[in-house]
Amino acid sequence: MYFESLAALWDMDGHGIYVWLAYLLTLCPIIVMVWLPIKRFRQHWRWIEAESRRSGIDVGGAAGESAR
Amino acid sequence: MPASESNLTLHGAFARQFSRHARAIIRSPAEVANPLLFFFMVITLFPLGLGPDPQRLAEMAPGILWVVALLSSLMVSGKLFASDYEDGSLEQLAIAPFPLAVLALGEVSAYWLATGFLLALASPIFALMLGLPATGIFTLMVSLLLGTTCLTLIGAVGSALTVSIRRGGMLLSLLIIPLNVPVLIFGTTAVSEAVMGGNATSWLALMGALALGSLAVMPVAIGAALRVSLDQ
Amino acid sequence: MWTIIHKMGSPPWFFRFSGGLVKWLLPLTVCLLLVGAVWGLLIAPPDFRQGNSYRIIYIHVPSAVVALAGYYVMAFAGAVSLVWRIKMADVTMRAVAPVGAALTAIALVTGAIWGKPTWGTWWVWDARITSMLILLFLYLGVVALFEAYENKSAAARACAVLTLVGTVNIPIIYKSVDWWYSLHQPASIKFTGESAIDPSMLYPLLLMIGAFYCLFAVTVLLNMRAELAWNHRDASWLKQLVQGT
Amino acid sequence: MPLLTASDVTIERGDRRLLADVNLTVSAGEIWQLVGANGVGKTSLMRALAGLARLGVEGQIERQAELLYLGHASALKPSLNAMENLRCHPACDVMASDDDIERALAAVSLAGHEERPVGALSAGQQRRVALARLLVSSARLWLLDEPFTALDSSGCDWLDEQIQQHVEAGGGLIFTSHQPSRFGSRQIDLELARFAC
Repeated sequence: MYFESLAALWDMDGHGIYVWLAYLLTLCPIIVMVWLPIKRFRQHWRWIEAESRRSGIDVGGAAGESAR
Repeated sequence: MPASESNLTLHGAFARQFSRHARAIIRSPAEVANPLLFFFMVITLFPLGLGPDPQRLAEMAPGILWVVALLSSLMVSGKLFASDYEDGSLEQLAIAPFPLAVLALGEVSAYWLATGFLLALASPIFALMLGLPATGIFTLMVSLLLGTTCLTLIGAVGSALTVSIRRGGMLLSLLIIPLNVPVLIFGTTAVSEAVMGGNATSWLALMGALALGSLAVMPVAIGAALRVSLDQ
Repeated sequence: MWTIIHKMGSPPWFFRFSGGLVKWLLPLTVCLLLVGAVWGLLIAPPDFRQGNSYRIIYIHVPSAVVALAGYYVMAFAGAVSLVWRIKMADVTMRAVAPVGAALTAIALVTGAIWGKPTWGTWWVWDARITSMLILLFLYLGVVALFEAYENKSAAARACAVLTLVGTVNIPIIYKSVDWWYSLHQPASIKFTGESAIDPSMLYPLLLMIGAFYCLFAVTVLLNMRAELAWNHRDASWLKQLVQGT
Repeated sequence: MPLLTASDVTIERGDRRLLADVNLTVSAGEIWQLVGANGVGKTSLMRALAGLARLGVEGQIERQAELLYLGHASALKPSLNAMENLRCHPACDVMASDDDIERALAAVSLAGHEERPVGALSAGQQRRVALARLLVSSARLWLLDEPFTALDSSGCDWLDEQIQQHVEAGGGLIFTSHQPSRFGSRQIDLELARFAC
């Protein structure tokens, strides 16, 4: 570990604010980039589940039109 | 009975498409005057904004002239295919027994003559307004001639992509401004090199290469983009 | 080879294949990012000239590299969609555009933050940063064009044309911005110079670049799966899959 | 020798399927009329047959002859006069001479209007200028979408006559119209081809 103590790690000889800010502003978009499609996928998955349970028999064509 | 066997060659179709649009543009002089007026008005804004000090204006003249040239080509290319799309002649263009790229190029070159070429001819007036030293004026005209070719072609690709979208104007500038950056850089550098007495020919050669490259590549993209817009 | 492309092109096969892939790729990406960040932040030595602010390189350079690679991935998908009319290529293109735009934005933000301690200003018109900014506009142009079309398959073809034209222009843009920068600025320290990086800094950087490539792949696959789930919501193969599990 | 062969053509609009498995072969001397209510997909099929629409269109469409397509829009530049519009019409595959064009305009009884800008003509007259193209082009396959709209009775008779002559001279034609079939044209009722949805 290059830094002696946690305080030194946080301060990084004065540059800490920039480094940690940069890493934070990278971490947040990455979390959103990964989490958003998973949420959308689950939404669609649950919608299909509800759709097939509700309709039971296979309703052809544009059943999903209303939900677009 | 059909008049006669098809006797139309490719360059005949190109010339026909060119003359069709040249006539349409001549018939509506506003189409020609607008970009020049726009250029004229925006050029007068800069001294108001930056102060009348001639020395400072002269130093920034190449950049100002080229940025305004880019903006005026942006304004014009929005209307390039719009009228053809509405009156249905774009459909006919796509069905014509000739490559769409060549016919579209005929149309775009008519537009270039009416906008880019005239801009290059009129540019000495605007250069003198900003106090651009005389050594740079000739280079400015040549760089504008080559540059507006690229700008019009890239603008045509943007126009072809957004012609079927209702309010495509704003989107058009977002699409093509990044693509126009190299032309702006080369043009401005060529003129400022000429003003400083350096050799501008290398930069003009680069612009010539860019212009020829665009002439070769862009019509194909325009043709593909027009087919996509017609496919709505 | 041809059967691979054919299989890749069929949504049911790709849906199952990407499901399995994401299961192990996502955890791998997370741990790669963690190891790379810890290595870059804690273990690697600071740069003797720039001090600790140099540690931002471990996120700035990878995001810039992958963002540019992402544009070429999008162009390739566009070409496949234009030439072979494979629907999966349209879905790929639509999935890559926002990810690429986000990575370019990350590269710009981290570059700006890095510029503050090094040059004292938040925004510096360095060649690399300016080219990144133009790449961001190219990405935003593709995303905006896609949203502007109602008919989504026509949108995909329009974006394919735009991306291919953009790909032809990117090298020219990068070169012209470099010349523009070197002309107006005496060659001060090159921002992310190709100067030989000391191995103790090079390995974490390479690891982070690998991590960002995995991140790119995972987010694109996730986007594609979400898109496929919606596009094929009425398809029987998907309903069986949903009822099956 | 067929002029146009379309085999199991399916047309989708958005994710709704408009038409399914349309089969059609137009050979020389045949007149086809597409019949169906509004919105059944007549224009979409015509555009697909003309090669304008490829998205959402499956199936094989081959055109073995030069094509003349007349859509709802008459493809005329309002600022140009009738002569110029016909001389440099984008899709016309023939470099027509001026007296060919004059004869064509006279045939559609627009004799005095050659020099006036097309924008100044009435909708019916503009439609006639567009139809005058039929006389100037050497295309053997005609695709006319609603050619009879905005035409008065004399215009319709003239168009019938042109269609007869074209077919006798070995041309082929598909057209859409709401008026009942005027001559022995074979009909495709698109209602049958509509996908039950």
